Amino acid sequence: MPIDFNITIAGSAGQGLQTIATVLIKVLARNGYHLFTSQDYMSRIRGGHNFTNVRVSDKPIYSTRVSPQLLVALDQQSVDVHYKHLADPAIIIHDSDTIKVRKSKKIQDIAIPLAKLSRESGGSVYVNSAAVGALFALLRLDLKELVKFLEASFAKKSFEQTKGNIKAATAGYTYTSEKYQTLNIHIGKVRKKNLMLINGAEAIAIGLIAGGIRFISAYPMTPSTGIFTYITGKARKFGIISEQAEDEIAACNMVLGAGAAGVRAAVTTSGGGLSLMCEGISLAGAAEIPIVIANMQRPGPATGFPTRTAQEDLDLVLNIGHGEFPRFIFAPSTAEEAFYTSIHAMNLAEKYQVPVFILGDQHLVDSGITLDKLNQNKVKYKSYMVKSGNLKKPYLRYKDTKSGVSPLAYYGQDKVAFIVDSHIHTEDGHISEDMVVAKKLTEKRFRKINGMKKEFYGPQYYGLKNAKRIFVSWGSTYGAVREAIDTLLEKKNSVAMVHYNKIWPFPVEESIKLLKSRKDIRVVENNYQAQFNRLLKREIKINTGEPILRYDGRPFNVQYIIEKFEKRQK
Amino acid sequence: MPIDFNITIAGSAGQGLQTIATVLIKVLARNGYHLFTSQDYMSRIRGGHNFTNVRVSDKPIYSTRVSPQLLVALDQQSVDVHYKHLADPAIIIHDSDTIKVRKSKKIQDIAIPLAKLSRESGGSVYVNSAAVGALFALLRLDLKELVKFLEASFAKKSFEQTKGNIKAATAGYTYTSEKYQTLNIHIGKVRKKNLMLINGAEAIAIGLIAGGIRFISAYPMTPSTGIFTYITGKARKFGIISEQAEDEIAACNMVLGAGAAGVRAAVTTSGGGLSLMCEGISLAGAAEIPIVIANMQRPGPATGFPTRTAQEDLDLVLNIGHGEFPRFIFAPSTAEEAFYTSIHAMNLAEKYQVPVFILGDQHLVDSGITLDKLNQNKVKYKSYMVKSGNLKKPYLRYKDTKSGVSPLAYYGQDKVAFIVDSHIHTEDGHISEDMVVAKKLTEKRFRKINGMKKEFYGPQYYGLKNAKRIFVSWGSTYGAVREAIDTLLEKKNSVAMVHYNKIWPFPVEESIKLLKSRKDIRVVENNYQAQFNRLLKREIKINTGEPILRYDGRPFNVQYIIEKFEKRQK
Amino acid sequence: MTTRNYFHSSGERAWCPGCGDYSILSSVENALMNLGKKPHEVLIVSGIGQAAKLPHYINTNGFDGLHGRALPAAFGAKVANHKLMVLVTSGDGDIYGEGGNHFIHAIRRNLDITLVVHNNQVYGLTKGQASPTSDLGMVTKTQPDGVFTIPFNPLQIAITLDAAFVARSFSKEIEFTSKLIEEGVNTPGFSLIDVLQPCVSFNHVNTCQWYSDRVYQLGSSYNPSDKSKSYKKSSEWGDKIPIGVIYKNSRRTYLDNLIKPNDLPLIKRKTSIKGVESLINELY
Amino acid sequence: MTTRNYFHSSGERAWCPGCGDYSILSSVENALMNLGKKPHEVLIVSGIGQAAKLPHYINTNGFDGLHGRALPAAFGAKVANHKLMVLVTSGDGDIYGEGGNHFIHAIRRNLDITLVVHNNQVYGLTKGQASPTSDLGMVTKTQPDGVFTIPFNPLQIAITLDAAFVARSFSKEIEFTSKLIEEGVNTPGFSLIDVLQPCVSFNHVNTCQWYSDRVYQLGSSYNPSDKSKSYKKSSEWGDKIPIGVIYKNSRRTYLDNLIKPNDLPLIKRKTSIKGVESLINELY
Ligand SMILES: Cc1ncc(C[n+]2csc(CCOP(=O)(O)OP(=O)(O)O)c2C)c(N)n1
Ligand SMILES: Cc1ncc(C[n+]2csc(CCOP(=O)(O)OP(=O)(O)O)c2C)c(N)n1
Ligand code: SF4
Ligand code: SF4
Ligand SMILES: [Mg+2]
Ligand SMILES: [Mg+2]
Repeated sequence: MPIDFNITIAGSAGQGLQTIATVLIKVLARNGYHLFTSQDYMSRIRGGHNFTNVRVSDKPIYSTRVSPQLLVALDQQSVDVHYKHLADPAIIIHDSDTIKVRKSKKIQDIAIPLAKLSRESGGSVYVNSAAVGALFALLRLDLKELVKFLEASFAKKSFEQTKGNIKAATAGYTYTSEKYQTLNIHIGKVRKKNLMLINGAEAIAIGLIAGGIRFISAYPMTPSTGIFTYITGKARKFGIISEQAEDEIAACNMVLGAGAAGVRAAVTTSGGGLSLMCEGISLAGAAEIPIVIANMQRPGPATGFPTRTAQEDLDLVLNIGHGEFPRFIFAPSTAEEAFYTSIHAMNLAEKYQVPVFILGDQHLVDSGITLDKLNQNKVKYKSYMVKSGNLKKPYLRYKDTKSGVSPLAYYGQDKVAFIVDSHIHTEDGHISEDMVVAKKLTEKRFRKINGMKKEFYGPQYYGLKNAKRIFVSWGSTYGAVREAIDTLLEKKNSVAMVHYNKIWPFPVEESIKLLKSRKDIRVVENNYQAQFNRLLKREIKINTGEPILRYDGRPFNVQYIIEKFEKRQK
Repeated sequence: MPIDFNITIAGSAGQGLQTIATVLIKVLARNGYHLFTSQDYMSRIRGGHNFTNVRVSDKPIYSTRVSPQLLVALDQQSVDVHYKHLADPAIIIHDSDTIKVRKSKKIQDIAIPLAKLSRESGGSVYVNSAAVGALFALLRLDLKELVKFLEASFAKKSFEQTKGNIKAATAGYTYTSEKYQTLNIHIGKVRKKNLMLINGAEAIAIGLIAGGIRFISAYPMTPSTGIFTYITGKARKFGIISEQAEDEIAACNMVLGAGAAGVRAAVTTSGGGLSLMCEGISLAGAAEIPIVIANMQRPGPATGFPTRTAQEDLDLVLNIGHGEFPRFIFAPSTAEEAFYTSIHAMNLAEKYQVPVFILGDQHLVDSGITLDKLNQNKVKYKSYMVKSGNLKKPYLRYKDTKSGVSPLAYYGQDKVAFIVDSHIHTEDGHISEDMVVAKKLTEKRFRKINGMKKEFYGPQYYGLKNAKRIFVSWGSTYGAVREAIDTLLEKKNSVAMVHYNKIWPFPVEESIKLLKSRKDIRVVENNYQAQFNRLLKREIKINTGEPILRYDGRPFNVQYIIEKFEKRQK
Repeated sequence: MTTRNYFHSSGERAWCPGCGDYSILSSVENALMNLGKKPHEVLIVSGIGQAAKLPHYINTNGFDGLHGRALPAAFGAKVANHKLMVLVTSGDGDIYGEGGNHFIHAIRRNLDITLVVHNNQVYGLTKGQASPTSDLGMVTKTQPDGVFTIPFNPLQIAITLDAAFVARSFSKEIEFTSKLIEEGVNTPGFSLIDVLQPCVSFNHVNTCQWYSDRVYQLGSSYNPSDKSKSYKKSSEWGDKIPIGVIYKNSRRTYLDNLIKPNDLPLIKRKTSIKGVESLINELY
Repeated sequence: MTTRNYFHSSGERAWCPGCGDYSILSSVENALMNLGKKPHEVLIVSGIGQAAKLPHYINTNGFDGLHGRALPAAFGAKVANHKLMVLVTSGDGDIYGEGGNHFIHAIRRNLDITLVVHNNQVYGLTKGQASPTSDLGMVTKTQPDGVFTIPFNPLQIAITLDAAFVARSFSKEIEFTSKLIEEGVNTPGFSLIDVLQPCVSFNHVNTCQWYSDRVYQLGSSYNPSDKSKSYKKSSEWGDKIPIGVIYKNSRRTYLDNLIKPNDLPLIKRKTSIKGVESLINELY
């Protein structure tokens, strides 16, 4: 029987949910379980209600499910919020003294004196460790692995703390395995295999590093900060310089300065920060400076929902920056793809000397998937700068070439000096007021589009060949749509999906091939205005059905899509 | 015979071209001539090459022509640059000592010792006045009117200066009328009538004042500064406060603060400054604060061509601001319309509590037209705030109404306190993390679109009914396209134009009515990407022919359009 | 303290238990009561951050705008309705980092508003990155080698820019902070009150204890109107940190130049149709 | 002065005759010659404005970016290639107005770059609006009642923020300005040279004569390393305006914390595939 087990770990911020989730995830992945993990948290540091979802399977999975079979509830609120969503049957692990669970036939109530066990282990802060011990006992996971992990992850903390955590975990484990000896909720057996677990933030960060990033600047903004923090943590080791800027305008212009000087550089941000980079991105267009902008979307406008997910900035990245210039936009579907896309983005920014957007979102950034490996040979770092010693003189920074791309050198290369400029300029970068110069310059820049269009990347077809109904999706909705297709196919529906990772330049011909003749197309996206749907109609002039939208800050899931689909069937 | 006389006044910055043009224009308008004036200047304060064009007619005119019949050349460069464009026959007024004119059959060379006359009048700085004297003599205009004007306009300068200017003007007049007694280039007679001359900057500024502006903030940026300067100059008198901000972000947020507090307020800017307001505009969307953004376009990206014209920011204003929210976009065709649009913009921003864009450009701002009058009764100031004493309690700043529009009060009105907020919020403006609240809030905001669509404004049809060929245009290209239609109609072509002043919400039904059945549509616009063409295709799914584009920083003119048109005919 | 503070609003606060923000909120509430204001007469403007949530937790008018942009918004609102008492409450990252340019130029303008900065020397809401006021050496996830950019001294900058009123407080000293806010509000022109505020979740260097051990109140012998002494005093940091009014002056405020005391606020003014007609007539 | 200055570039300058910018350009050319630099070893970064056109009129590397954003761009370029000598030349509006936040934070970082501000106390290119340094009372089209916002004193702010080198000059004093630029370049860390510059077209208050009548060179008895004296000296404005090195210190520069003298510049560094492999392995 295929494994599909869904665990929710819930509590308030500051209760240590993250530790429980991390150890559970690590151990499961190391044992060969495929996982999909996702996060739901509030814009606060303590209190409120947060939860992590860990879905477990024996084959690769791509999305979250709404009904957990197991709930670890660290406070009463967690029981109250999730109770009605629980699967039948389901289990709740909770503190026996402080949390009450309403009796129900479908619920198996695992009440453990977590607080007591914590106190007995040296303090009140080990409740989460006691809970993870209980969880391991119930899932028949190895206590030794748990202890090993706790040892490693608390290595930098005091001995006291490490000891307390291990003691509480062991106590939770022992108590639970004794009391619930007979309860069998073994999640199923998989072939033992070491899988890696990666989330979108790590994937983009490692991808940017593999893509040769030398300088990064950012201003903290949820949900993009994780990418910046990751690279900063590795900066020394990789000879990267990372600078937290005073604001996003500085971050963007620092990166442009670095890019003009000849190194690969990127900024990370989210909506509001992206808005502040609008002028800087226009400068990248004018001065033809390579730059990668990793924009991780959250719902807007303005402050919106700081810790939630959305796909609302598509129209903005398509059009950001006053004036006209070409750009690339990629929207990775999964963490795996985000890794390759990020390397690709670094290469393309330099190859075409244009801004390249990596358009992710909170759902992508905070969701983890298990993988066998990441292959650096799939998308390789490649330099597109003039080789030292090869600079033709006089060097024209904005040489009007057939491809529209001018040879790219760094300041002082081969003893040559040149200027990078933001005006209408001549080929050597100096200000011009000439109308012919202006016309030619614009045409040169846009000639790059010919090459850019060929940097092929999707769209991807999945599902029944010649399916009657097509779902069109882009970016991080991939997983939910893909699994909805699987489910619908099982129910004998004639469906398939066309998924976009490369958004701009729009893959017109490929889209026409895949979509033009289709009668029943429904675009799925995380926004109100159906922005991609609108783009699709503009670019290939097709009729689409009522789009399937979600704009409440939450990611799609299979159930949501199928409900909307079935509603329309009637 | 209809009058159509075209004068170019050229020289370098700092030579006083503006004075010549202004007096000429004023006197002609006061005598009942219809004018169209336009400016071509460089991004520098002294030197370079600038010129003003004054086209004279006996009926309303809307655009400039490229071939002047009369050139006032204040330096050699002016002769060199304009020589090949001169009409046949044409006249050049210039200094006899310093400027050489190549002999030609078509050119009548009016060489006047301008510098000498200036020196004899008290100094070397009166050359421009000597030239305008010469010009008045040739055109058989009244010296008395010239003197009167000079007296008035130098009123604030020293007596010395005023005297010198008048003396030089008189000398130029006398010298020329004596020497060129027989030359008759009388421009034609019109019925004497006092016409006003207004340019786009004045029109928008006066419109905003008539629309009840109380606060304006801006950061200087060509070509928008004239609007800001105008209002600032009148601020005291009208009880307005005007503040030059430290940057555009501050300007925008100051206006939002003022808007939230209950006064009508606007910012003026151009491309780069608009980019910096991206986040602020998103805040206007989130917090539903009325704001008018007058963005005067110039070619980009980045610094681009600071003093030239373009229509490149359409895509940006359509999509500016992260997240999703409704907005209005108006692109006035002429200075006359700009006046009414600006009043309308002020009203609508308050009525719907959304950002309203007035999208002009350098061509609109710097071009003058003659009019009989401006009628304040045509678009009236109207308040949409809750009347004092009428506030229903509890007051909900974001009340979820049928129309999507919540009652608008000012802070403290009827002793009520409330909060204006940038997050997803409840009806009373407080932060929420609830998904249902988010969904409802977005839907409420977008419900406004229903009302907004009905605020009807164009498109406008001009030309042959049921014409075979349709030109589609928007904003300041109106004049050139309209006169191109006139010319083509004279040549018996079956043509008409559909012109857009209201861009967003897009007038879908009206457009379908006017355009859907047309086979031959060509969009005319001042950009490379044919942005409006793209929008049109997205909104009403029609096929359009190759657009007629110009992206060299210069405005369209009749000749340019007809050439492109005829090229395609073949 | 009065018995019932009608500025107090019920409801949850999304702050950590033990956060210094609670005390600052109390100080603001008290100050408003002591000033004899009514909720509708007061506007509190903020940016984004933990501190910036304050307007949601108090019963006054509020404007919770963009990160870093509280000061220009406050400017617009105050100018629109100068009868409002305008307070800005926001964080160190918000005001000195993202909003640094507005901080400078707002002081130069000297509009009559009062700025209360919750200075926890860290970016709280985004999880503990260094802020402009973080001490040298503080290690965070984005400053793994420790902060090596020299800390921003807001008091010294404000004094240099001739702010009308410059003070420092410590959140734990609720009454003292209230009094400073009252005095700031009562001083015409731009008032800055930088309040040291423990962030129990992310600032493990400048803890409540750390501040308590160091702060001392400026005595009555200290004269805040001598600019060069104030400048010197404001540089004290380390073993001893002065709190109290550090600098005071009485230069013309922004609106002194534009509005007479009895003038109608902008929100009550109307444009005359005749006036517009005169503008049109100038074009002939 | 050397006979042929190979930094000198021919071609038209879009500046008004008589503008102080010409002299500043000469000073920069001379300084670079005297420093023994080659054109390709130098990068000049600017924003937008009359002053900011300078990189187009000199034979070095250039980056002419956005209004107000020269400092962050210079930061990025210098960090990317610390072997470049990086100079920023821009206007008072650019650096202290639009770019004010970067000015503050760039000084705090103390990266080894030299900033030359063409301070004409006005927005030149946009036709004469007041800038942050305009004197009180100056009447312009956007300040018809005269400037009433207190002028920004860049020197005093830079001193307060502990800039490594703070100087003022007057454009007419070409040699003197050159020397200051040289000294600024030779001082490790962030150097500011604020150069008073007549704008003949728009600043009719602070004319060349006005400056000439007032500036005086600081004598050798003046000690620029006493911060409080420097602070006081920098406040002098009016009848007497000091020019010369006003303040100097020698704190650690930004890159001292990150790069050893013999380290490869970022532009020469490569990422190892093995290194990336190790990151991937951490995920198991
Ligand atoms: C333009 C923009 N950039 C970044 C953010 C993310 N952000 C929210 S709060 C914050 C820092 C807040 O720090 P501070 O002002 O010191 O407040 P605290 O949370 O410490 O009280 C940041 C960076 C944002 N909301 N908007
Ligand atoms: C974002 C942006 N805002 C405004 C402008 C318009 N602008 C160009 S130069 C300038 C002022 C320049 O003043 P300053 O820096 O003092 O230089 P100066 O011309 O006086 O040398 C302004 C406001 C711009 N180019 N970009
Ligand atoms: S993170 Fe720090 S500043 Fe924010 S609420 Fe918690 S303790 Fe207060
Ligand atoms: S306007 Fe002023 S600053 Fe600009 S070039 Fe002319 S004199 Fe120089
Ligand atoms: Mg803080
Ligand atoms: Mg200047």
